[in-house]
Amino acid sequence: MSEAAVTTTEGDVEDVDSFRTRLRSWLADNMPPAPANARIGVRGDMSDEEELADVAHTRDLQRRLFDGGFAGIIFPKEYGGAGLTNEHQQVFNEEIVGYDYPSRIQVPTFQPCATVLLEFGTHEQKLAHIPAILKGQEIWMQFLSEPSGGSDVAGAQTTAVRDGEEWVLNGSKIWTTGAWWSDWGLCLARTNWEVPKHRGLSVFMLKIHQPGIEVHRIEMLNGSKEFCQEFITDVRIPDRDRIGAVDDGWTVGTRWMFFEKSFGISYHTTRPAGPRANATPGTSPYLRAAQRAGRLDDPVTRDLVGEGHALGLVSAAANARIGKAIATGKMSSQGAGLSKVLGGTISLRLANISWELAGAAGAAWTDDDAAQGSQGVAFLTRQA
Amino acid sequence: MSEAAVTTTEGDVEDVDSFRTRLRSWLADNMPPAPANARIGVRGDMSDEEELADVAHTRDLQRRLFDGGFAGIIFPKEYGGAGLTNEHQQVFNEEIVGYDYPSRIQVPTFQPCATVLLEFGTHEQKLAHIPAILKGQEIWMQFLSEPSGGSDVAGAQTTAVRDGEEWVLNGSKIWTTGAWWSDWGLCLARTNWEVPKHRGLSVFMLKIHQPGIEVHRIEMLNGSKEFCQEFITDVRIPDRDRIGAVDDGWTVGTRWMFFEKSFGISYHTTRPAGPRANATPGTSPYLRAAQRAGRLDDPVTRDLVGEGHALGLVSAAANARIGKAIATGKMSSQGAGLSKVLGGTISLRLANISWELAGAAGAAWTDDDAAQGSQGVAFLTRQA
Amino acid sequence: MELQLTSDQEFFVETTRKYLEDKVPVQSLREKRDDPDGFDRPYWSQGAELGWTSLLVSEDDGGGSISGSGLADLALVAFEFGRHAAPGPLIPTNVVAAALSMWGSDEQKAKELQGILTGEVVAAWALDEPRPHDRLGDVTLAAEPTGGGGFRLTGVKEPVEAGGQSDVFLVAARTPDGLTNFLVAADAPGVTVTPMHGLDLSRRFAQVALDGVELAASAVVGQVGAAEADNERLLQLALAIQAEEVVGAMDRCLEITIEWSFNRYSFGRPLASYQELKHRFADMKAWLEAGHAIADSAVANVAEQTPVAAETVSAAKSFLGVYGPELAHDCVQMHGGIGVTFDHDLHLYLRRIVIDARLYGSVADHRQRITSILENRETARV
Amino acid sequence: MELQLTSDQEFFVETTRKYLEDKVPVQSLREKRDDPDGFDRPYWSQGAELGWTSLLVSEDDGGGSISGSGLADLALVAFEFGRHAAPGPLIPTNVVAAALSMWGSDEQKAKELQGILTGEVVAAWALDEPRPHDRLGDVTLAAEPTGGGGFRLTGVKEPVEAGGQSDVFLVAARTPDGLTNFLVAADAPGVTVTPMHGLDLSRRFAQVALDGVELAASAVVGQVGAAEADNERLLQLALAIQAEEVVGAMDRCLEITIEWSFNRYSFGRPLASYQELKHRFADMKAWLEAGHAIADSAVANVAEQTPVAAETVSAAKSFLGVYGPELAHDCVQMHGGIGVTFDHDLHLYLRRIVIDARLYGSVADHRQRITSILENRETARV
Repeated sequence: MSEAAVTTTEGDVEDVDSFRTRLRSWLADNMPPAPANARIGVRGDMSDEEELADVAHTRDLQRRLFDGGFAGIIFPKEYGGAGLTNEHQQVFNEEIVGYDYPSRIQVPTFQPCATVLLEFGTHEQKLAHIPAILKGQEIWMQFLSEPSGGSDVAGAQTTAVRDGEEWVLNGSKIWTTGAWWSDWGLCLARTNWEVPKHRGLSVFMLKIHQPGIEVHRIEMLNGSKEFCQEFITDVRIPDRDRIGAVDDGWTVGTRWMFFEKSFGISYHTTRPAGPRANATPGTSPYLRAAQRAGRLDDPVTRDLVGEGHALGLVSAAANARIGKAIATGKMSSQGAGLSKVLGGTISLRLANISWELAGAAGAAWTDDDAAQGSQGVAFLTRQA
Repeated sequence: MSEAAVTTTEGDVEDVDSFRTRLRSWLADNMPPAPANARIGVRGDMSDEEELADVAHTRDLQRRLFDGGFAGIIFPKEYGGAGLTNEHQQVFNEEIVGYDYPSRIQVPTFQPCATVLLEFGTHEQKLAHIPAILKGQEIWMQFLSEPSGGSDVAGAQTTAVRDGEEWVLNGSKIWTTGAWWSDWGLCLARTNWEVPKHRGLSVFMLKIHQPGIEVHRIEMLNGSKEFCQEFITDVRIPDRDRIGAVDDGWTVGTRWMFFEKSFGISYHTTRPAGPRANATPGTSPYLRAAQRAGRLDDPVTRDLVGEGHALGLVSAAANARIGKAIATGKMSSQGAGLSKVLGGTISLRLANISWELAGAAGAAWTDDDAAQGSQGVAFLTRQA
Repeated sequence: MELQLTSDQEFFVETTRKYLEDKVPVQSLREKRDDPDGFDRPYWSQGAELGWTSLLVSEDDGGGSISGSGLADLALVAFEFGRHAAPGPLIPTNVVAAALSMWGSDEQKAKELQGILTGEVVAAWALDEPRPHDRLGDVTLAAEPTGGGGFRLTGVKEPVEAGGQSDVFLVAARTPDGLTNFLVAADAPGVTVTPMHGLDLSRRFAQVALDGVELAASAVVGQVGAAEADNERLLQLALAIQAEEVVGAMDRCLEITIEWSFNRYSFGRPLASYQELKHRFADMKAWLEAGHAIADSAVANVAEQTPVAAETVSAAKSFLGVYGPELAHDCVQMHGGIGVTFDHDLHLYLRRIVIDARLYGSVADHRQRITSILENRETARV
Repeated sequence: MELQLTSDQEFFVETTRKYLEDKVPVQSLREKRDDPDGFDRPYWSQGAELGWTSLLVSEDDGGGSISGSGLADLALVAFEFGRHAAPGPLIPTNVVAAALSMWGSDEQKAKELQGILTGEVVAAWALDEPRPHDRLGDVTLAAEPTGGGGFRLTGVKEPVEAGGQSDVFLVAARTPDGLTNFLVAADAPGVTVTPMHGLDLSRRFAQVALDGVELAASAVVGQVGAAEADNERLLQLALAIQAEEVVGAMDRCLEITIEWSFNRYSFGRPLASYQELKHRFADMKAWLEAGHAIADSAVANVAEQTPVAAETVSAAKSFLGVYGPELAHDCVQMHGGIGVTFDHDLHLYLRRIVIDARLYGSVADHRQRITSILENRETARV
């Protein structure tokens, strides 16, 4: 047994090496290769039909993993997971490189929604939802931000009023990505106005498509309509769909937001492993951008290409390190915040670099220069 | 009369055009040309003997201006000034370009010390010191910061205890530039411990070289010993050397610190006017640095040279604009803070550019590369 | 904030401001997103009546200034254009007007220039070319002599602002005798105008392709071979106007954001602590004032044609190309999610600032240009 | 913070740490500012006994690792060197040791390498040259064949770390058959060593001038003409070790500053609000962790000679070359005036970080090197 396995839980856990062998052969037989031009973060370019087809494809990929026994590597077996360790998920992350995988279901369905459910849900709640999530049947969203709230989620004004064994919800949530094609929402609501704001909140599970919930798609400045606002009017849900104690929603919320920050280092999600483990190094989008702009002969451009590639390597290495430090207890869970701070700094710089590399065609472009144009549009939403 | 003169005080003020003519001819006859390699901000490189000679030279230049009637352009005539307007000082700033001038006496002697004296001093106090300052006989320093204080000057712990018509001072001040070659200090001291800290301060004028004041020169990491710390032990000064009311030092201090921030836009000081007014544009230190490093063929280097020069132009234009906006009442006196914020951002970037341009010789250098080496040393004190 | 306007200038600015608020309120810009032109002709010709196109034209040619410096007056219009993210070919039409007034033939002045002054003619400046010739000042479009002083032009210009809305183009081309400017009618045989995509909601860009366009000698603007120096002058004018427009847009961005942030703060829903707000706004105000200062300095130096005009416009361009987008992005970011929605006003200014950062050379182009200017000066001294 | 050390490694690091604290406490560094050597030989040979010079040497040659990866072990020493701003030629001597172990002749191994292992011999790597040949990898020093396999070397190397304190140099030179490495004794006729000025208080640099230095064939290290590839390997080793040293210095800077700031805060004399402190420290911690991550990644990739080793060391170099000085400067700035006094410790780390940012290529050199690596890879694929 390798040294790494020493830190796993006791019991008859499959050896990571044999897991790798089994997984490698299963992937080769069952999973399609990664699409040639993976659309990364530009879902706004899809038509609604393409988007819905992609969601269906995601569900299908997740179902394949489930049927192969590879969905939810570290989720408990009793809820449909594989019941394995972080090390196994790491192996999965390494082996999935080059294959298609259900990327859009990782966040926020697995992290933070399913993780919140695992930590705070009752046995019945977990049985009702975790297997469905792992089968790709339920895609979850966060009903967290509110129009008036800014970053102060504890100031939630969406109310849940008790009526016997039911709760009646009213209010509005905003910035839910893709609520229009999702199934369930994790919803933070105010259940008590008489106490300080952090002490009057509760968390509920909410079916998105039901009478009383109107989903409005917000148009972003880049034309994307991915984000939604929901108007919730007299929606009644059973008390069994409450997560955690009444008025104790902030306890759940604190962990929820921690999980949200941790997506880059979580083992509850699948992230194809970075360049280190990637035996054949990939090409660089910055190099391609410089080639498209015909500027590879310009040292200033070459400087930017190198900086972009370096920051990508730094980012991958940092997330791996911070993840490992938290997993091994060398760093407190606050370390997740560092990952976010760094990610913010780096992604900002990378957005600037991409825009620089796009040249004048990043401002006005012909059909031939659509790639540069999309960098210009992306730059407009740098902060988003 | 030009439109600008409309805003001057009434009375028989000399027309700015005739002032310019008179000044131009006087300067040609009386002032030496600007030294070829003006030492800007690298006084740490001088030996003590050179430094003292330079101080004497400064006093001499100031005396020449006084004798010619051009010292303290906007200072009242009754205290030895020329009694003219901001417009006249602006003309002076434009005409002095190309001549040597007493640069080191401008800050902090004129601004903030003399300005504080003008605003808060009694007639007798002004008579005693302003003419001496304008003649180059008194060089003033700020006794403001304390070793324990950080940026919280209101927390001053240097005490002044009343004893009849005298005050007894004890404590320590720090970061006074060149106290070892200066004459007087403007000193903030605590006169009351029974009240909130801002309400127990008073301001005094303090002769630096006297028994009971020990001036210690602090060695900075770049080897400079320009900054001093003073240890004040049982120093007795007469009550007539108090500025402002007892315990009302914060009123004085607030303006004092405002004046300190305003040095870049003040008309109480002389600042040779920027590139706009400068008919023959100067060469760029960044270009010279790139030439020295043999890197003018490198576009990355050319980018840095251009950035450095541009920031210099921006900085000069911004200070001129902010100064004018405050002078004409378009901007509140808070605008001086903007000048400081901008100066901080720009000087930081310029320090980085200089260091970049120095290349490897900015880290280790031969005698031939001393200029690059000094850029390396300067970079170490970037924040100072 | 404008310093020291004369009362005539105050009146002039106020008229333009009211006109823009009335004719092109921000909501109308969103509605015109898919409009192929972005503005309509009556809007432009009424603007011309207000003086938008006459300020760089000499009095003899029917133009004139408000204050004595037409460029300073135009700078005030440009600032308001920025503050309103206003549509209309302000820069290209004024550049062409200036060129015709300075170097145009009597015929060109009588026809095209008069049309520009009344607003009946919209003119575009076709200087830039597509990659790999998209570096500042890189012109390859060929002008082949056809005898009798005529030329045949072949090549592509892009991006041309208002290229699809213009009646006439000022085209820079290479003749055997050097760079030369030509006036080319949009409907001349061999001219193909293709709309481009762009970031701005209200401004349009086009590719203008010239395929053996036959021109008479009368189409030449200025001297054959003189356009290198002429275009430097035009570039300086364009950059000075553009700098003021960017500063106007920055000014409005910051105004919106300060108002919004302190409102949220007073209603107890702050996105940031008061201290943090204060710090960030101090930074942004400093960038804005510095930007306004260098833009005004560019205007003054270009107007007076001082020896530092060239480096000052490039300093403005390179400073605003960095701090303009930074300020606008910071404003968006301080708004939280609402700032990136299409229905919000902020992105109209962000778009204007970002696109301006890319027209007439990049930040890097202008920094390197400054270095060349310094180098040439040094060489000239030796 | 080090992740996942074996207990042998823990012990090894702890020994080095105690030794450094004992022999070269920070006060001693200030005292040695004018010492021509910066360190003394007993200090170094005792360090060699602790294993400082044997980790990149194979077991057959008398070296060996603690954990199986000698470079990973050396990385731990380098980190401690950074945390203590420790003197001593850690990088150059280890680079020469690695070269001799990998490619040295039996004679070179028996003599110079054994001396390095015991600490009796100090070796320097003479790779870089003065401007205009100060670009990464630009070597012009000439090696002219003299018959019988011998060479005559003429040229200048600078900066050479520990050049004035070394017994032997590994010199890269151009022969007619390509780049070749030579071992040159410091006291060989024709060698002139001139001390340079430098930012570091405890490390010394020199110019090494070779004026017709006659070498026998036995002075060649590795194959004639093979040094292009060999030096790429050595450069990667040097950069990996250097990255860890920089991270160690950053770690100590931040530690000092956090302690100091919160002390001041609790004593009611803060230089910044609690909120501001928290934000700034979060940024700095993020840079530090990212720096440590990419440094460790560089070490791992270089140790395993993976296909991404070259770009990973350059990524580390270019990241740390920016964020190292930024972090150190921020730490100084948070201290207020006291941070820039000579008596404070902070500048010892600042110096180390700043000087390391300039050795073995600049940030720009390494960014452009990455681009070349990407480009070559792309070409190789086509």
